[in-house]
Amino acid sequence: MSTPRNRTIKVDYMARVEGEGALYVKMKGERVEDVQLKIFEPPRLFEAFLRGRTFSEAPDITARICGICPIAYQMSAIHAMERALGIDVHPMVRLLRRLFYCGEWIESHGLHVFLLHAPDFLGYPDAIALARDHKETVEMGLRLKKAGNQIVTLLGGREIHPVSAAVGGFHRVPSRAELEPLREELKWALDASIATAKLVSTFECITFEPDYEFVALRHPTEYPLNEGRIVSNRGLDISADEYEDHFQERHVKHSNALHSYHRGFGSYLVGPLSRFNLNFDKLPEIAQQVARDCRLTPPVRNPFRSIGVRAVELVFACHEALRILDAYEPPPEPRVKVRPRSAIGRAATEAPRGILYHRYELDEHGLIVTAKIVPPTSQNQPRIEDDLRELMPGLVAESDAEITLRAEQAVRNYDPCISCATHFLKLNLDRT
Amino acid sequence: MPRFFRLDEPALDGLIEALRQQGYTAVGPRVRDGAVIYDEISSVADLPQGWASEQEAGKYRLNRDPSAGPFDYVIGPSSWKQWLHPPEARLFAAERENGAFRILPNTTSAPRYALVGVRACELAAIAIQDRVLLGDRYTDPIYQARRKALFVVAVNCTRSAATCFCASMQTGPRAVEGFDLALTPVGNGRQYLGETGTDAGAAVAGELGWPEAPPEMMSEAAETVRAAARAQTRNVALEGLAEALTAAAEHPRWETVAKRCMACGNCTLACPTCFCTTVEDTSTVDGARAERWRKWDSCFTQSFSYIHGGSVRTSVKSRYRQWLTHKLAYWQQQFGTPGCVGCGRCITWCPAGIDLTEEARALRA
Amino acid sequence: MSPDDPMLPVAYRVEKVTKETRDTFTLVTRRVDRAPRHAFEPGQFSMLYVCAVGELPISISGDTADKQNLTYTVRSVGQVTNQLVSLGVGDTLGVRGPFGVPWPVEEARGKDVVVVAGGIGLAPLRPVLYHILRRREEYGRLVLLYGARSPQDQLFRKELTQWSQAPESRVLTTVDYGGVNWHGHVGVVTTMFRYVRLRPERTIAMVCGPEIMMRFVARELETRGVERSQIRVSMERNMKCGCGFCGHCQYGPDFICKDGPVFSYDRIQSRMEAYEI
Amino acid sequence: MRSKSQARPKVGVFKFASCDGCQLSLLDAEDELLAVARAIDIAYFPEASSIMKKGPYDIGLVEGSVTTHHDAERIQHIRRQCRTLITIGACATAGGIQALRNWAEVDEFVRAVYASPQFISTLKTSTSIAEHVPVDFELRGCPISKHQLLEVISATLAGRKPNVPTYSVCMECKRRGNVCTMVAHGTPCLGPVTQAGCGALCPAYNRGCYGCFGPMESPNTASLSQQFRVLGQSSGDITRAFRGFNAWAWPFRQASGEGHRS
Ligand SMILES: Cc1cc2nc3c(=O)[nH]c(=O)nc-3n(C[C@H](O)[C@H](O)[C@H](O)COP(=O)(O)OP(=O)(O)OC[C@H]3O[C@@H](n4cnc5c(N)ncnc54)[C@H](O)[C@@H]3O)c2cc1C
Ligand code: SF4
Ligand code: SF4
Ligand code: SF4
Repeated sequence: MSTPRNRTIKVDYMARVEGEGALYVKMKGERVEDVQLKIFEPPRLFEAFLRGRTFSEAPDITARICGICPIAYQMSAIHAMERALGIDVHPMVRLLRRLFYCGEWIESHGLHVFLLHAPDFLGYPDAIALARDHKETVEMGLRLKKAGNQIVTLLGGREIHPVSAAVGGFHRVPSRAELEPLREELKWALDASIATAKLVSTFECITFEPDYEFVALRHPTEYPLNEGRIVSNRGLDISADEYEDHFQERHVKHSNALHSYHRGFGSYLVGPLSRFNLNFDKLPEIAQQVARDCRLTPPVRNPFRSIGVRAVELVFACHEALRILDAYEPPPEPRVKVRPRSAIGRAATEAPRGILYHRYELDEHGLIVTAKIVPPTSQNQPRIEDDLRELMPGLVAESDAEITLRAEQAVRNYDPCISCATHFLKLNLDRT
Repeated sequence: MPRFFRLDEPALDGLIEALRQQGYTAVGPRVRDGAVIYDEISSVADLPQGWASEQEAGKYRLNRDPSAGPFDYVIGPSSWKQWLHPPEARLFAAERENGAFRILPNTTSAPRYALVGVRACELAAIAIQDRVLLGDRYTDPIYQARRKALFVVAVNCTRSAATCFCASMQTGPRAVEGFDLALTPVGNGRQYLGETGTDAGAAVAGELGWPEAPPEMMSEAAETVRAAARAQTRNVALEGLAEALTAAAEHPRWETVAKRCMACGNCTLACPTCFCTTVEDTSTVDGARAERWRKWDSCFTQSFSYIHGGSVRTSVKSRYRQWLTHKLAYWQQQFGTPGCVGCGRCITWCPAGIDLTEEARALRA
Repeated sequence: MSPDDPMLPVAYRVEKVTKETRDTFTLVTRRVDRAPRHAFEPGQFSMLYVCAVGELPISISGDTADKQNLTYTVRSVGQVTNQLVSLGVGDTLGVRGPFGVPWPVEEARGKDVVVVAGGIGLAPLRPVLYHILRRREEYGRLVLLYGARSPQDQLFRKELTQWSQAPESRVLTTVDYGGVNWHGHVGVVTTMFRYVRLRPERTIAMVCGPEIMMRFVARELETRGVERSQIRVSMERNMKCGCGFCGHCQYGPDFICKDGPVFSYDRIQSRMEAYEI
Repeated sequence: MRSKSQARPKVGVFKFASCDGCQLSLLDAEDELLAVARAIDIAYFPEASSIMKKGPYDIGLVEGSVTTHHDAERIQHIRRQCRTLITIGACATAGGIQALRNWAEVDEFVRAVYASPQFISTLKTSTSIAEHVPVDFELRGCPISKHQLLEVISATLAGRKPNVPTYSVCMECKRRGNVCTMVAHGTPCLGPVTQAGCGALCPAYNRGCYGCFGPMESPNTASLSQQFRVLGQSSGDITRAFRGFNAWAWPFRQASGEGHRS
């Protein structure tokens, strides 16, 4: 079935993504007529019911948007609230938050690289099948993922929806001695991340290099996690406060998630590739070296190589976590006192999947008047559709099964979290 | 015959050090999360010097008090039962072997604890648990092993909290038995009168070469402890109590208190004499190994009285009745003493602020 | 730890399984290590452990004269009993005990014995019947009143016939629902008393069944002139240890595991009349 | 314990409105995952595998709440496909945080979030699975505890009733040796009326429990609300406290209303 013709291919359920969605591609010969990343994950209406809740509840409530990256939500919510309430936290609290975030990155990237994405490259339906032939690889992945979870659990009590992060600091901060047991495992994890990068760099990738606008945070001295200006390779350089002046959400009929566009530019890309390309210089030497060894040098444009970039970020996160273990001293108080006031606060942080923006308007009692949340997957959604639009013509000679597989893989390159965007992915390939 | 010594703070440090040298894990009061709890200590510096607690029904606050010596805090939420009758203990493991299974008993030896700062009411509580767990017919090996390996440094109380009523229960504030050594803070809590209770205690005292106590120190100590007793505001009238409560099974007061009681179980778990446990069986996913765990339980839970067909005590009223009647009446028949030592923990640590002394009084009316 | 840890089960192997009714099975078990079986008296119970599933109090239903085996009759009502009755010959279970106060077979010597059982309650009483029938001349009259839900739910049917043929013995059975082929009595067990003439002053009664049935039987016995102290009942409560540590089986001032399960009615009469004790 | 060798139970994992956290708990059991996959046949688990075997299933694990017409139908179908249906997490067992819409005008909610509300089709309420079909076992929590999930799996395989107690968080809190935040700090805590299972996490981290395991077996919310008032909480505070991740669970729903009255 290699001759171009009008045909319809349907894949009802896309697996190994977080949430529920569908993909619809309509082709006429070589021409792609329509691509829709349909998100039919039922809407949960967080921004609506956040109204009337107190500022201090936002981190725990918004965490429930996503079980994969709850810390990202907690962090963005906390930073936005702290901006609104004019709070500065102790440098050690800041450090601890970075450590917390590193834990989530390690867990989330470990999950995606080994359990969700690698099976695509190696031709398995899942990591469990993969484990039958490559037991050590999967075991390494699980242990790496667990190392991230150990950080999160230690700081926050549990892997998912941890309970310690708070506006103003933490409910409870650990002593140095409590953190110490993490060290050995993180040392192992650092080595394992390097091995991971080398391993995934051997995966075969098709050649595909769209002309992306990369958007990520950039911080003067650090690889971005919690803070930074929002920059792009097309010259964007703004603070989080200006985010809504430059980015716009559109509501399209086929999706329960809002689509974001860069005003005047169109679709853009957030996430590991963007962070890596825009902040390569801020990676620790060891991560840069690993990247070079794996022939990953900025700009990396091939989204199928994002698996390698995630592995490099794993190296960074393990290295950063180890650095924090050395530098940490418990702050004098776990958190500073917070006084409510009427104000607006905005913040963006780097979730594993990219920029996560929150804005809150508070009344004088600290109750939320309006809330706005823009998760990374909403931002990437138009870009995913564009990727498919650009990828499909080159695949027209392939079988339906092959096209479907590639299309699915192209979506998985984004590690889309539909729970965030709202959730589940389904592919309907319609060629007429 | 008990012998009496004079100790200062360095001598106390020396005592803790000596016990550690002898291979004991020293456990004593220290401040954590806004309360004085019991945990491992390594020196006097770990003790809650400068802290005093304020306690009321459902309320505890640990406040700075520069005049407070290391033992002026009055008991907090944790009790020694945590160390002797642990909250969770594995009873045994079992391994599958071609269809059959093999029981693997615990092999680790019991920890050796030196408890520092045991109050008179708590000594009474330990003696009560001894009767339950080392009782006539059966002995609990987990408790027994820990109990045997124990060294007890009692400290007589020189302050009482508003929730204390040991005087009326005749269990304190002065420790009379069940300790190896007993200390009474004197001279504003910076000096101690030491008293030996056992040969082991006397041996340690001898080894450390403590000087004999002058007689005026002994009378000062006796007086401060008596003052602590006089300062107690709560009491339970023991006379005829067991009979009165047994007869009060249908008293309307149970309904009243059941409106406030949340059946959360805090009082029973905070209580130093409550001994009830449940067991849980666990197994690995592949079914190759199983374990049986024992955990603190409470007569306030629904499952506690479950038999096939449903729980016997479904109403909170009947559960509260079980607790209070067991403590103050049935216990007497079971073990020859009340099950309550007057430490006041169930009053302070009840999140609804229910006061057992008040309930007992109302039930007699 | 200690070799005489009362919480450690001893492995027994299932030697024989007999289906008594659709949900009740008798398991004959023997010590895996071939050491002598645990000694027991009629009315005592064991804690039976099914590996990885749980542990339960189950009365010993076998004969004290059987020096090799411990026999249990189990009605499947829930998770652990389900697993227990599905054990097959050769499977292992854990046994602790025996625990508890036995039936007063010594005290009953020379007296008339009235045994009243409801449902599975016959199992803990079977050792009493064995005991008496083996020493028939040492006891007075023997009456067994047995109530079951239906004819199919009657336990030990063959033995019921044997027992009824023993000298000076009467066995009366009744069911709640008879069905068309049933020609025996229908009704609660207390209605059977009108068919037996008691000599109350020389009678001792042993009663085991659902609590409500025991309450009515005890009252009935009392109205027929049997002294409270001569009425014994076997109580049931949740049990986790069998040796008075877990506290679950408390029944007023008594621990059913060590002060019972067999109680003299005069001791617990007021508690049996009260609610949620 | 499995005495006779039997086929591995076929398990399906299904998702409704939720954050994915509860099903992720299975993947977060890193040490046990491969053993679990050996012991059960993971036949349908889209988040983790492209293999999607058709039903019927021996066990269905359902995450998420019912919020759309389509989902209300889908759960009927899933129920028919699953011999044992186990719901996991606060969304599935109580409607989740998204059940806060149940107090509001949903159309207004949708308008607040979406520019083109006509594209959105949703029910007025977010409800638990048990409000739609019979459920065999509920595992509480927002998220569930992975230890409890593993216990449910191991217990089911062993033929044991899972050790999932229904008593209060306080039981675990005291066993863990936490200092009661309510008594010692005056911090309101839902622990006394919340079901155990998390290991008394929040009090261990110096904050009050926010009730993510839902109501315990006999929740006396009136008494707790009274205590909250003693601690200086306003009726709005009390309403918010009960209107969390298990807001629509009946005892909490009721208690959150009481907050208004006082
Ligand atoms: C002294 C004594 C002797 C008994 N003798 C027999 C006997 O010979 N034959 C027989 O079939 N049954 C007997 N029983 C009753 C038997 O123990 C219960 O039927 C059994 O515990 C039900 O457990 P399950 O797991 O099957 O039921 P579920 O209803 O599933 O019970 C769940 C759990 O609750 C606990 N539980 C439930 N009922 C009881 C109970 N009555 N006592 C203690 N714990 C309980 C157990 O831990 C049990 O595993 C006796 C009970 C007692 C107290
Ligand atoms: S009061 Fe309750 S928990 Fe305490 S010992 Fe008595 S029965 Fe057990
Ligand atoms: S902190 Fe909360 S959960 Fe813990 S004992 Fe107190 S009331 Fe209970
Ligand atoms: S303490 Fe309460 S809110 Fe916190 S994790 Fe446990 S159940 Fe959830």
